[in-house]
Amino acid sequence: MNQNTVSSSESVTKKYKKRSQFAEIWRRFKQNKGAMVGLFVVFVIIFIAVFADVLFDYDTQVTAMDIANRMKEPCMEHLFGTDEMGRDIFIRVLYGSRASLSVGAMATLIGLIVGMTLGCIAGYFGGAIEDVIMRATDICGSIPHILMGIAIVSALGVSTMNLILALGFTSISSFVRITRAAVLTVRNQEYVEAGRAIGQSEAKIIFSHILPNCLSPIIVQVTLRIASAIVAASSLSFLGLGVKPPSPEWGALLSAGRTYVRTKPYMTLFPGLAIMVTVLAFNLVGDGLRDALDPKLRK
Amino acid sequence: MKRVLALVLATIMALSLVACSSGAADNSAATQADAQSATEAAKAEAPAATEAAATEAAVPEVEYKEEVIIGTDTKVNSLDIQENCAIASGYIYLMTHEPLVHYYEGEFFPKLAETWENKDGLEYTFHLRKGIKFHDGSEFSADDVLFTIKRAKENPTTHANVKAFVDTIESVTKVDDYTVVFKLTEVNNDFLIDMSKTGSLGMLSEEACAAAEDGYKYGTGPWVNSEFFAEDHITVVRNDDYWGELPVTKKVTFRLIPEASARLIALENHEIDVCIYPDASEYSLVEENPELDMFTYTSGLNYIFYNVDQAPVDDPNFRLALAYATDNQQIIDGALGGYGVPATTTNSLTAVSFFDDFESVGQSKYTRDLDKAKEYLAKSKYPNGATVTIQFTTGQREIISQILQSQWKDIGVTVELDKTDSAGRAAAKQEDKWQAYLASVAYTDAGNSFSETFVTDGGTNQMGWSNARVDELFKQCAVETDEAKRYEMYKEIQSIIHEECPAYPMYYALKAIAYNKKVSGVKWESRGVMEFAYAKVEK
Amino acid sequence: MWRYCLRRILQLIPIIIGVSFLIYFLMDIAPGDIVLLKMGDNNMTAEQIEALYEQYGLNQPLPVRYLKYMGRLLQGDLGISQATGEPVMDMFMARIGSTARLAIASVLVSIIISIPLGIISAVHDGTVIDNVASFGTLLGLSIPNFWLGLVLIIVFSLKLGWLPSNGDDGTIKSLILPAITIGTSLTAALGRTTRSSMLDVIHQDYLRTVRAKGASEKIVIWKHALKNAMIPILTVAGEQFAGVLGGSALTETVFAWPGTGRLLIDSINGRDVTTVTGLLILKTLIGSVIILIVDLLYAAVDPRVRARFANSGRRKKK
Amino acid sequence: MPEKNEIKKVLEIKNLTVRFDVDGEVVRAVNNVNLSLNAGQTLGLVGETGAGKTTTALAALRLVPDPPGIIESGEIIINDKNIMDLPVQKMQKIRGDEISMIFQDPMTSLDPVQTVGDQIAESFLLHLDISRQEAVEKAKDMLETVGIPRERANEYPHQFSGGMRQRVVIAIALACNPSILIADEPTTALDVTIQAQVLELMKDLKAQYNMAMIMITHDLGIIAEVCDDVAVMYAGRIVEQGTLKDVFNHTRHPYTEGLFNSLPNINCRVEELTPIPGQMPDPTNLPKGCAFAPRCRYATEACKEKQPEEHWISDTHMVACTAYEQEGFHIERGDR
Repeated sequence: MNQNTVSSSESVTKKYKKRSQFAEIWRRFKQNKGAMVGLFVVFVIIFIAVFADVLFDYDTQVTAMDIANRMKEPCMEHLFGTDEMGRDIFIRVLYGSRASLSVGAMATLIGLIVGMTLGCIAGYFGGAIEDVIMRATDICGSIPHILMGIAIVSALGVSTMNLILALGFTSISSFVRITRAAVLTVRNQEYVEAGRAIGQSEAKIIFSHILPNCLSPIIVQVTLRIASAIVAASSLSFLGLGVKPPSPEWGALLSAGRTYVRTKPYMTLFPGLAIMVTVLAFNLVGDGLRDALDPKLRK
Repeated sequence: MKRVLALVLATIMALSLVACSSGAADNSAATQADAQSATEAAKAEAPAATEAAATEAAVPEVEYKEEVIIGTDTKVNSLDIQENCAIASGYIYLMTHEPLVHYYEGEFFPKLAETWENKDGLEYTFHLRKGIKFHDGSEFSADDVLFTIKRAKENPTTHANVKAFVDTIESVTKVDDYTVVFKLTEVNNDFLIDMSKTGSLGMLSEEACAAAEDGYKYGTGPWVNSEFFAEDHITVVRNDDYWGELPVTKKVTFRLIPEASARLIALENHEIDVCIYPDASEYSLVEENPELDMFTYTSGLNYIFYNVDQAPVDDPNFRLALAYATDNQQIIDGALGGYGVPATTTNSLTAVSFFDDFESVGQSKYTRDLDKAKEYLAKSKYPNGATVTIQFTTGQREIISQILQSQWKDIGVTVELDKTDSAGRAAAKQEDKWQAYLASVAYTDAGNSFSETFVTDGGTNQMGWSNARVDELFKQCAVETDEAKRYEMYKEIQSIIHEECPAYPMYYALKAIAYNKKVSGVKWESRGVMEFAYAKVEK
Repeated sequence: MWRYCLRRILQLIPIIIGVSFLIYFLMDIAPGDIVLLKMGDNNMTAEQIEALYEQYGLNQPLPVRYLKYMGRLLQGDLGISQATGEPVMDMFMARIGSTARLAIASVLVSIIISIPLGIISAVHDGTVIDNVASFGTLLGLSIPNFWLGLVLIIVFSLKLGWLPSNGDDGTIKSLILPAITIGTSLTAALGRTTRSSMLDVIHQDYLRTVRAKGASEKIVIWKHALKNAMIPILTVAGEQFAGVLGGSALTETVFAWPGTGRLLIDSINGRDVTTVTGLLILKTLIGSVIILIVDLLYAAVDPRVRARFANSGRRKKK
Repeated sequence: MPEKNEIKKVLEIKNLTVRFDVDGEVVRAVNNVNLSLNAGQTLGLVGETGAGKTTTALAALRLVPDPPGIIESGEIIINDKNIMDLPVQKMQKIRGDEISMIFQDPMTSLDPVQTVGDQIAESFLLHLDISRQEAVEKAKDMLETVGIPRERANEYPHQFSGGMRQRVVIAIALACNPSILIADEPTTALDVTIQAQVLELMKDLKAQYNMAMIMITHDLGIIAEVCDDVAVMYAGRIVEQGTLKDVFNHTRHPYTEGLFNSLPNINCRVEELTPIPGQMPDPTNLPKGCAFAPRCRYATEACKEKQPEEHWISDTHMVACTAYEQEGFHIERGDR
């Protein structure tokens, strides 16, 4: 980059120093149209997920069967058609956002909490603890995630909670690695040294100095992980290891409709699209965040 | 209900007739042959078949492909015929191994035994065919029969069904190299049917099994095991030294294609010639395709098994309440796309002992009747309803269990769904931690065959149910020779089971095998045990 | 360099011990076991069951079984499958060819799609073209694999009749659909890496030098920039290759592909502990060796890495 | 240097204005710059970091990164061709062949994954119709020319020291014997001893190849050593321009004066350094009047209101300062 612009953007940053860091990130994020579309979609999906039970009644509209109306093609009454038990696919897909999102989010949360804690400990304390943690991470990371998921769900039994546990467990290793790497880069910065110098406790240093400064790669990882957990959940559903019926989780809908993929393609099309749109949206947001949080990648 | 049943049966018959038209020559020839003149029949069989083929295709000579490819859905784990009773493995065993007696649609035909005699139902003498060689070159003789039964009795991996049967054989003795005598522990009217099961009692070579660990893969059949790759394919090649009629085809490959949709596509795409079990939702695609045909048959009986030791399903009144809250037709429509026959009693549709006219004995059939269901519920230990956990393994049963959940809710019974895999189920059963389980059982046509589910500690008695009267009646049936008297006893058995409802009969699934119209020579069988030994595909 | 390789291989030992123990443990807590499965829905007497447990060596406690297993493993023996009686190594060898071919083809598909898109994205950073190209690489990731597989089969096998719908007949033709199915799900990561790595490189001074020489943009990007951006791309591609080698069970199921992924799933369902553990150990080994090879490939791409290797056997830190 | 009016102009920049659109804001990097360069002439371009020197040079090669850079207006004429109108392919033919550039940091200007020989040879391959082998041979010759043994052609940049690398960069730039060489602070990143060697080399090669050269630097010493003419840039504008003598001995612009004042004077060490107060204005928000006015001790209200115009003191000496509209204005640093 040419030196003029470098110096000018330096002065730009100087000028906007009074703006908060968040506003600056938001400003950069806003410029990424794809990310904005993604964010909008994510908000819509979260909205639907949160208010799903206000919009629809679980017992009468989501899970109640109506054999007389089974396998209806999409029409005005049933926008996405009905499934083999005569349940409205449109309502099930909308309600399914709750199951799918919560599976994705909970799994990621588990990975985040465990992974971040271990990563922090490994990165901050180093030494033998780090070796142990990183070796364990290598072990878990070296088994392909989907296989690990299959093994865990098979071992613990099919249930939504176990699905979340399995997906959460498999995402731990990436959080450990990312957190550790980020902690390593900030560990020896002056402000951390300063904290140590004035005798702050280790916990205080980690929580008030180190973590806030390595959040950005973690935040990006969270959004991407939610997306991949949703896809992974659908994969496990395909193998019969997904959520318990009659929950309308998207992977379960997709998997249930797969025998009708030729005769009733709409049964897989809509849940498939729901997964696709959601995963795309989360990925777009993740990519946008990555760019916005890491200005050195941008001009 | 009856009309539907009749209709379905008619369809099956028609379909199987059409399907068998080309193979009919073999059948009729075989039917004509009686036990005494089996050798002649075998000789006569071949010219009859060629004759039929000649008249069929008088002008252009029909050429056949060297290989027939069959797409299957179930992985066959082992070629050990005593270890496996699944239909999918039966297809292969039927081609490579032969039993002493052959059973087809209600009749017996000689196979490795040319003739046999029965004395007082307890002693059977088989006169073995001479000059027959196993695939490894060893000669078939009485020693091999003795070895086969001994192995089944002693090998720990022998399938429980096989073991249960061989345990009814008290002893096998060799009279000479080609004569053996079986002594039974008790009279068994179904003995010959059991003996005909290739899966269990195809003859193994003592020499081969002693020489190699996988010696069990050598049989005497027209086909020799060639390639075994469980997740991909199992190939058998023609046994050119076969004692009977040689197949036209040189090689048969069973390709495992687990996804039903993909399997049917492979058939439509001419990648395979026969597609085992297309999904019911895609039967219409087969019907619409002018190149394809389908053989449909009713398969095993699908039950809700109740663990009678576990609350709340320990109470017969509670189970009856559930029975009268269930609508079988809805299950068939919802989970099977209508391709099934509602079950009314706990027996095979085609069994001689079938009985479902419960009104005649002062009972009523299970039909959805919420008032009656609530009556029974009120009589039960759980008048305010309860929670029942339904355990199941496969995809289709996932829908069934949801339908049951929906139906039973109407009488205040809550259903928890417990999806598991077969290992999980095995563990639950072992630890007795389950309440209701969805499964199917396939019975033979023999009158006693459903006993294995209902006698105390029977092979498929998952329920832990035990009824002294039923045990007694089954025992009597096995020895009773008067057909009418036997039927009366079967009636009583089914009526007792109906009253107690330890297992609720839901439906007989209508299964299908789709195939290219160029395929001929398959022996379609109404229980689903198809024989592909003489399958051939026109070029 | 040999010392470096040796060191990396030695580092695998604790990982393999860990992996095998984890799997042994998981399979142990899984409900049911091979004996109960063999019994199926039938009843057996306690003696029969006991005999079976003894036959499979399952009557011993977990630590004993595990130590015995490890003892055999030390002698290079992966054991014999409890489900089929075949040596695990033989079962693996019979299937790895198909899996490896599929993995190579999938990563190739991923590379063919994502590297050009990633480059276009980077070159047009921040523009609509960037958005569209990034979107393109994300698309494959968002479509559940098995669904895409089924749709591809319907379109290309059934409707168009161009390609076989299933199985591995050893031809390229039979590879295409499964490779696309897996490959498209890999494009997101590879495209993203290509883009950011190219962005790092694209504003470097040396590209300006090349432009000042009078080179066209094509030369600047494809000859100079891409080669410099290659290391992270190689890393991700290598990881993806190792990953697909390790597990593409879903696609293998849809396409009836006779690979190791399906064997592994079947073995998990069949509670075949020896096979599951053996397969995962082999996968871990192969995956690590591939990543090691990729590391060594850096040297081929970047003379600076080469110099570092030549200078010392010290551990390379990225 | 004596005036030679008839000498051919190899480069002429007229009314060049370049801006950068960064994050929705406009950075005015180069404003209305006029420059011309005769064959064989060396022009020094002086100014602080961020004054627009490099952008001007890049514009001459049409290498201003776009986006975000936009050449708003202006003509650039190289050897009688207006390159602003040329299609991209034609422009690529000119780069490296007629006009070359040496960049500031030799550590980053070479492709780390290609041998230096290949990088020089690439220049030949791009502009001459010769085989690869010939190009490699010529590249080795070129290495010798810049004082590097030819055997080292197969080595990679990381095996060279900074000074050596800059020699390689010079070899690349001079490979096709361009008529114009732009050297953007070629010695800033080097050790002082190496600086002298590299400068010496450049001077020699310039004579040998008879090129015109623009030497971009903020080091007035280098200007004095190698340049015939000098242009002083401030905030994207040329504020003073003339022969070396004009600018050094007859300084007119307050900014130029400031530059000289901030240099330590070895002859008069008692004199205190007088740095220019303040900082260069934000290029996204240039003042309405003279950009230097806020820091200029001579500034009047008029300076802040009005863009300065060019005042020609002689045929060669130009100053852009409003103050000279007043009769008798002069800055402190008088003629020397």
